[in-house]
Amino acid sequence: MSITVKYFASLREILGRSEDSLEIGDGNITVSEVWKQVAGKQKSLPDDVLTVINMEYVKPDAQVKDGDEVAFFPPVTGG
Amino acid sequence: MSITVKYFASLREILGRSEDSLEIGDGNITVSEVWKQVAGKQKSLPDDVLTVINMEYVKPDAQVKDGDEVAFFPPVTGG
Amino acid sequence: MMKIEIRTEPFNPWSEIESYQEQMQKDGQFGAMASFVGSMRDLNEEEQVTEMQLEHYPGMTEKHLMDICTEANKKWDLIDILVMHRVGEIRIGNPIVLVCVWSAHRAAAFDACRFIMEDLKSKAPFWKQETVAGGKRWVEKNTSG
Amino acid sequence: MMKIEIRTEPFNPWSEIESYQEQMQKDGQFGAMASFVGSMRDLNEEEQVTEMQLEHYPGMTEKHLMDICTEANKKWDLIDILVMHRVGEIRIGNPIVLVCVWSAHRAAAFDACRFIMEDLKSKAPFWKQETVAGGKRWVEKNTSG
Repeated sequence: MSITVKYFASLREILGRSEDSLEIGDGNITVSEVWKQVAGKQKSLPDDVLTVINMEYVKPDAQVKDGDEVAFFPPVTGG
Repeated sequence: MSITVKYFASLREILGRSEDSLEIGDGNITVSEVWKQVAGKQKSLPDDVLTVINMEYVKPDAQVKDGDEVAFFPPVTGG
Repeated sequence: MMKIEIRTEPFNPWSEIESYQEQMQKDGQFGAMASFVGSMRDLNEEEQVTEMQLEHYPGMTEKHLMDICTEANKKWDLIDILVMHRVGEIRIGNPIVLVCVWSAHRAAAFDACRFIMEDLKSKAPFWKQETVAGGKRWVEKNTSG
Repeated sequence: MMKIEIRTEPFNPWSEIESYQEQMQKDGQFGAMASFVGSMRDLNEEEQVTEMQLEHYPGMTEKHLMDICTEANKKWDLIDILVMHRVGEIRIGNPIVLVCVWSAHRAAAFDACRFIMEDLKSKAPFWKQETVAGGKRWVEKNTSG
């Protein structure tokens, strides 16, 4: 399955890119497992990183489906 | 002593005037006694009438002094 | 800082806020501005209202509003307050009251704006007389907010 | 009813409210309007700030703000809501956010305006990067209101 992964703000700077397109063979993958794929296998998801699927907040153990847009970002600071 | 007494809104209409100037012989008079003077001796101060001396809210038993401006009015409805 | 004003003619709350804020010259200091505008509705107590007269106690109104703004300034860390209130003949849709509070952070502006409005509604000496189909009637009581 | 808008250029909150209210054509229906404007301060965490970049997640921002306004409309009896938020390069004193709520009575407007602001601050996907003497830094966290 193929998914898009987006990064914002400081996380985008740390990773050095704003987006990844991933092809994942295994159809069973959670958001936190996507994080390990993009951040390096040994890095687990930091507690303060917010996790989103298709523009809705989700828990890190939420399942990702084919075609989903996943996003990771730091605490929001708008307003 | 001489005092000014003002009435507003529905109270002004009921009394048919907006102001009285009173000369009071006895120097010891409360706001509710002023009311009896202006509204007729037998009429006691209605519970919902607000009482003011010199533009500050006071209790009906507050003492009035020479030169004071006393005011009576119904519940306020501004804003 | 604060400004209290009683107006006998219609006013535009947005241009009043804008010009007051300009003369404050505090750009960069305030991070928050909370405001409230109360306007005349065409309906009250399930009756059509066509017109309204707003009476006040000149002198006491200004004094009372000044006192309440001074109290708000003590309770919260505020930068400025603007309060305007109409008296006289009000037409449907006309702004009646404007309360606007500037502060560095939002909680103070929100809290103080509401505090001033609630006090104004319950204690400031204004009275509304509405014109309805059956004639004129005094509004008897403000509902609590 | 509601309108959500993300702006890339400076905006004047007062003329935005005024023109939005005009096209609503609800004069006489709303008795209350509560608004909040957040502006850029020149000081944050005791450091002089000279400039700010505001980043957002296009699409999710609008969706999230729409969801929160829909929730506010369910919780309170509202007439209309206007939310505007800047992104891009912000200068000192520039308005960043505007939340404006119209209702028949004041409690709903006050409550909903604050509810939307608190949600926006804690959940809407915007991020501030400030320029201070030492360079650029990401604002790490919003304080709770």
